[in-house]
Amino acid sequence: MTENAYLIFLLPLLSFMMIVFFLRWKEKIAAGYSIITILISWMMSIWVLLETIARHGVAHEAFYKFVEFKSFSLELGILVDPLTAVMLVVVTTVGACVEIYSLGYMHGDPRFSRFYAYLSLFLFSMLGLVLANNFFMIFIFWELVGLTSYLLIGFWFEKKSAADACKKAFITTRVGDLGFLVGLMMLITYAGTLNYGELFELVGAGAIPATILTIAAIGVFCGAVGKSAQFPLHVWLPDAMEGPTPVSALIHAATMVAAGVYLVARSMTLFVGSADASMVVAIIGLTTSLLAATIAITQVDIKRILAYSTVSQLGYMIMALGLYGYDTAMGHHSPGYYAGTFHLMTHAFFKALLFLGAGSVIHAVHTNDIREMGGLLPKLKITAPTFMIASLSIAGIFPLAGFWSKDEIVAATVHHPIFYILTLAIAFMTAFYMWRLCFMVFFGKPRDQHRFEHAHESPKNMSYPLIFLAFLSVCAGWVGIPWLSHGFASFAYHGEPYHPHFSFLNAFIASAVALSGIGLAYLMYYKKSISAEKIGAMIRPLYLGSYNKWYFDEIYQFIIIDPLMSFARFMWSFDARGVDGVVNGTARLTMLWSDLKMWFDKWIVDGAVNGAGWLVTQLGNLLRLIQTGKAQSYALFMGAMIVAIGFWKYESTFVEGAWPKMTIIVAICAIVLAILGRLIPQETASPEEDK
Amino acid sequence: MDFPILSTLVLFPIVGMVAVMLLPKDAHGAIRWTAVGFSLPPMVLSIWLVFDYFANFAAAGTMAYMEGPFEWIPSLNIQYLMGADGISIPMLALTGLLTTLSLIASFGIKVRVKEFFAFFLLLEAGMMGVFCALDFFLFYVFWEIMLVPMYFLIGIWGGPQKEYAAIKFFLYTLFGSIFMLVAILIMYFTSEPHSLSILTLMDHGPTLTHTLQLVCFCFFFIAFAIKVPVWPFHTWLPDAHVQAPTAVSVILAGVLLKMGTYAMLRINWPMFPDALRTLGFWIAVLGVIGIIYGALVSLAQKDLKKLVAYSSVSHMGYCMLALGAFSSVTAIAGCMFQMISHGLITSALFLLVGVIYDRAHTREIAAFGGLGSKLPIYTGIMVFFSMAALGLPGMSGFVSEFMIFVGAFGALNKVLVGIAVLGVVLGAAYMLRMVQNVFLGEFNLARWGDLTDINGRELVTVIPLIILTLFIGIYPKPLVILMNGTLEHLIGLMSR
Amino acid sequence: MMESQPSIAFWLLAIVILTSGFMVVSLRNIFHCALNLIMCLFSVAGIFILLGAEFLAAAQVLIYVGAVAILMIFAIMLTSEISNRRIVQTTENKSVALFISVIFALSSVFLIMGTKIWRMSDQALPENNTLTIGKYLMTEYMLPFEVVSVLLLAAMIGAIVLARKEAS
Amino acid sequence: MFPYLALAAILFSIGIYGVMTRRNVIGILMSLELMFNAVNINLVTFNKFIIADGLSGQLFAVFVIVVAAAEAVVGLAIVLLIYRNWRGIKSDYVNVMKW
Repeated sequence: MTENAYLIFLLPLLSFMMIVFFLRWKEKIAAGYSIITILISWMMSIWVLLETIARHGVAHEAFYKFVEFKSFSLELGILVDPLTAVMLVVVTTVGACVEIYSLGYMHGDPRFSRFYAYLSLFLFSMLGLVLANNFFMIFIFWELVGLTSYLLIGFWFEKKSAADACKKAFITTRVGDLGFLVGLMMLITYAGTLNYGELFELVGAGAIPATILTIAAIGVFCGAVGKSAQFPLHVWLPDAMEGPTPVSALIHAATMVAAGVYLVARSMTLFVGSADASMVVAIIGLTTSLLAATIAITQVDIKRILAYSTVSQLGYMIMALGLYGYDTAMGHHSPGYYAGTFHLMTHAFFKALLFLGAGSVIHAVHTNDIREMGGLLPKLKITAPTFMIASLSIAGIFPLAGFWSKDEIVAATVHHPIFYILTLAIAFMTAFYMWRLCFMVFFGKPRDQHRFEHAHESPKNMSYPLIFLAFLSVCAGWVGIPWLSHGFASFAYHGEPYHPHFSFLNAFIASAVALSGIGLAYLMYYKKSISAEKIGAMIRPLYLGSYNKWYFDEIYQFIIIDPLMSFARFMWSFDARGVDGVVNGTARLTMLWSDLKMWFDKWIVDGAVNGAGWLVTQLGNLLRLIQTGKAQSYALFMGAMIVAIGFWKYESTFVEGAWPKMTIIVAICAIVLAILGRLIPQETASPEEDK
Repeated sequence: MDFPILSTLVLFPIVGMVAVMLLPKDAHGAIRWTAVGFSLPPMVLSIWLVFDYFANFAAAGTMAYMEGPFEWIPSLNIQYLMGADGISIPMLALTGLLTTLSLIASFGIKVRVKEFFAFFLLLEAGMMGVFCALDFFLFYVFWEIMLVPMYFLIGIWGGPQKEYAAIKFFLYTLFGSIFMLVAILIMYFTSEPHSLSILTLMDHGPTLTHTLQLVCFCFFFIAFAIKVPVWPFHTWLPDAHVQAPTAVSVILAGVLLKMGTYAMLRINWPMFPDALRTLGFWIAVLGVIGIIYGALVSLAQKDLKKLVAYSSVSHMGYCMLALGAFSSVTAIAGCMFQMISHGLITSALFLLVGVIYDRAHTREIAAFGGLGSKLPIYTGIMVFFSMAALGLPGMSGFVSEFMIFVGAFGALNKVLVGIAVLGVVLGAAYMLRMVQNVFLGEFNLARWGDLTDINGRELVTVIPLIILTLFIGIYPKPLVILMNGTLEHLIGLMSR
Repeated sequence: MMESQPSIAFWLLAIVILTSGFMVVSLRNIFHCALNLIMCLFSVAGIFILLGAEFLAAAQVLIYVGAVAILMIFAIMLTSEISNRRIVQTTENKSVALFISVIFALSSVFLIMGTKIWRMSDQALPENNTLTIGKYLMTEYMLPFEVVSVLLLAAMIGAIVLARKEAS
Repeated sequence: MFPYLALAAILFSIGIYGVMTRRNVIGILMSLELMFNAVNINLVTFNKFIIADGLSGQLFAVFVIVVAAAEAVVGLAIVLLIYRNWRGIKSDYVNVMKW
């Protein structure tokens, strides 16, 4: 079966294509088809898991060349090792549960079959991500799960909040992918391959310089930060709750957000090679976990509480993995890797259960606000117990699944006091906010009578998955019981198998912390012997900060998005005025220059020609003044000329050797006077004169 | 003598143009189908060329289907010389395909139908010629021939500011062409005997002095960079794209921009390796500026078509980044991939913007909202291409971007490429912002209640692009094999 | 040599002629001009008498004063608005015309004054002026006389033709 | 003799002035009459003082008077014609020689 493991992720793709091309209008068939394919995948996954257990972690790889050059090639391939096998089972299990659950939850939605298409596409991408045998392939599916997450968050895209949330989710995770991409480029440039096996071999042999490795590892971790909603890119996950609740359960609780953890676990060799990078990972994980836990305490939206809880738990896992990398790099043994992956598995089950339960509650009361719920226990006979089982599990109560995995995480931090204390604090907060939720939703008096009365248990196809997941929430942890010789620890490991030593002290402290958290919640929200309002008022700034999610959205809006948009607008205007201005300015200058030349041509060159004509015209105009066309004028000149001739005759006869001055004077005087006479204004003519 | 395939590619559209011109003016149906009919054989032939080259020549990457050299103007040693190799064959196929699709997409043209289709076929001839010509004179002639129909196509059938856009496009490109002409003349007069054959001059280029190489390189580069368009020569592009009719935008984005990068790869880069080594880094810098700048400006756009136009600037920036990393086969192959995938994706986006513009008569992003519930198929296709444009795996854009980044990262300054990667996020930002504002959110029933979904004819124009985008995204290997030999050869020339 | 100095009568007549002549060319009212013209022509007739040309003086009075001047007055009556004081009666040539005519007059007078070569006749005019003229007209000046009569006829016909209103 | 000639000269000048300046066509005709008279005065004067043995001067004067009469007749007819055509008899109207 392992040889044909690619079928596991191709089956959902087949389902997606069938629904898109053939089953769009046949909702029932589409959903059924989709569920059948995922069930087949589930069974195959279990088979693969069993085979892997039988072979004790022997990997199988298969290749398909994607792009091939002389120097390097990109390929797709399947790698099945214990980690993959576990993840396959987790993903297909939760996927199958969610698909069955959605039959009831999405009933009557106008885009019912499309929902199943998207779910199938997601499962295809997620399984491909898990099965990938190299970083290139994981990156491809990494992006594809981002796409399906985008599509599913925005499934009810008519809601503006959903439309905003899906964009935010995609872009925020893409910021992380940026680092991932840079890390991949570093690896491919310095190692020449992206194949896990070859790459880890090179890293193990020390073929890659430490600095490069650190940068590459942090780059890869950036991808995980984006996908797993770690600080500082955690802001998208709570908003992603705008999607349908089954989607939140599948993608944003159990599988896709865990992909970041999976990626860190998968590339653990890189982190082991670089202690600095591991420390960064651990610190980021811890910060995230703490932040999210403090926020979750004060939230009132049931899904958001769960979302922050998810972020917090993911931070837990990341922290454990980071500490493992650090300790191993320092030469110590650490249960971190085992703890992280183990918690990844158990968390997937109980968090999916919590979300599905929350979905069931929402389905019943049609609100997300826990302040409007209350006393629902008798109404929701299946949902409430399963939900509380999951809450106990996440709080880490013996002997539920969460107890075993959380215990290992606490154990991983033992050698780092700060981490240890804060981890316990987070465990306390986790127990507190989960049971705050439970007490407010299921116990006490109904706060909204109207909603209470209309509440009803969900249909069977919604409650069966709950029961099944509740079973897993209880039992899944038992595979990791430390006394088991072939348990989880000796199955999924990095480097050499880790054999946990059960520490009763640790277990006791962790359990005590969890129980005290539950107890505090009991006192505050069930007994009401401690007033939550009073405490809130006492630490009002902290309360407000927590309630407003430490203002991350506002800060990002203020620091990044607004400046970016203003910068973009500035660039646009720069483009229109600056760059284009230069182009247009050049054109305008050219036009100006040609205008100048045209002016020159018109007034200087042509002006000389026209000027000659103008001179003649003006002379003519001058002469025109005496050329009136009137007999009298002509008579005048006849007279003038007669006089002049007379003078000329006289002068030429009697004044010898001199110019005929008088003639000229008379002639000129006559002409000048004639012209002047025309120019001097005459007596005004009466109006009636010129009738 | 073999059948002159390349000449047929060039001449057939011209025959088609004459045929269209001979039809009566009002027979719109006949004109349309004649034009489409005459564009089909070149398309089929060019696609057949892909398979033929793949089967027979790809391994060696040689110049194939040579025609000539025939003496054309013997006194100047101008020859008729055509040929195609691994980088021109995909471009020819792209040209053939996009021309046919654009012709089908422009059935909505109502005014001066005959002239439109005639000009379009002339345009196709010019484009085909540019990708085939191996003689500088011939190349220059085809390069300029295209301007004429383009000018009229924008200037007559364009939007409100069509004259401005058309003149800007025309003058800007012509401005660049003058530099190219000077460079060609320099090459011509320094070679002995005087020659205009690109293949001959390929050996002559490196023998020039360094300064002269730089001059020629820069002159050619300016001419091609305007066409690409490389930042800061890009400002004609938004105007031309926005004002041009849909089909012309498609050709402009799909083929014309590629001519710049193609010409750089064909002429500029291998002919002046010394200058390339000097300037390669700065070209990559221009490319990175283009990526970030184009993405940022797209982010601020209010007009759907302008957004796509500026995204072209960003996407062609990837090509320039890859061309700056000339020593890496991966990067250059990525550049070719990016040319093809941008040709497919942006053309499709322009087609789709045209579809919505035909119905709504506005392209303002803010005017829409929630179209997803009214036009499900259109929305699906548009989201598909938006995802392709932002480089989602499984589609061609991802392959090209990844190859470019990987190649450039190995060959260039790491920080520079690191900055370029930012373009991926910005690309997602502007594309998703557009998708959100247009397709998601509440639907304005009162205003867009009678919008209809994409129709059959429009689907016909888009579906081939979907198939090719997916095919290249999922199985890029054949395309790599098709180009690899040629690229190795070119890179050998570049690293002389 | 006859009497070299003219009589008082001549001076009186000369003053009247020049004054009225000047009035003719300068007055605004064309009717007054015509009256002054009559005055002037009368005075010229007086000059003729002083110069011993009685027949001519009679003809002057009869033809000029009796016919031409009256004709003029008729024409004025027919055409002009005689009483309108605002009518401009002079052309723009006034200054130059003044200049020329003054020069003409002065130069003529100086020329006359400076000319010393007159061959003065010491004979007297024939006694019977009218008779002699009549003889001459019928004998020596027969042909001009007839021509002039034809001229008059032509002028009369011409005037009729010119002044007649168009038939339509 | 001299005063007679001077008188005629001045009268002639006045006539010239009138001809040149009068705007009224009838005024021009009157000025012409003045000039004729000046000429007549000259003729008669010369007849008396220089060729006193005949009457040729006076006869000339007679002819001048006759021609002047004819001229006046035709002239006035023309005046009427002008008046009819231009609704006025200003000499300004009659500038058709310009073209």
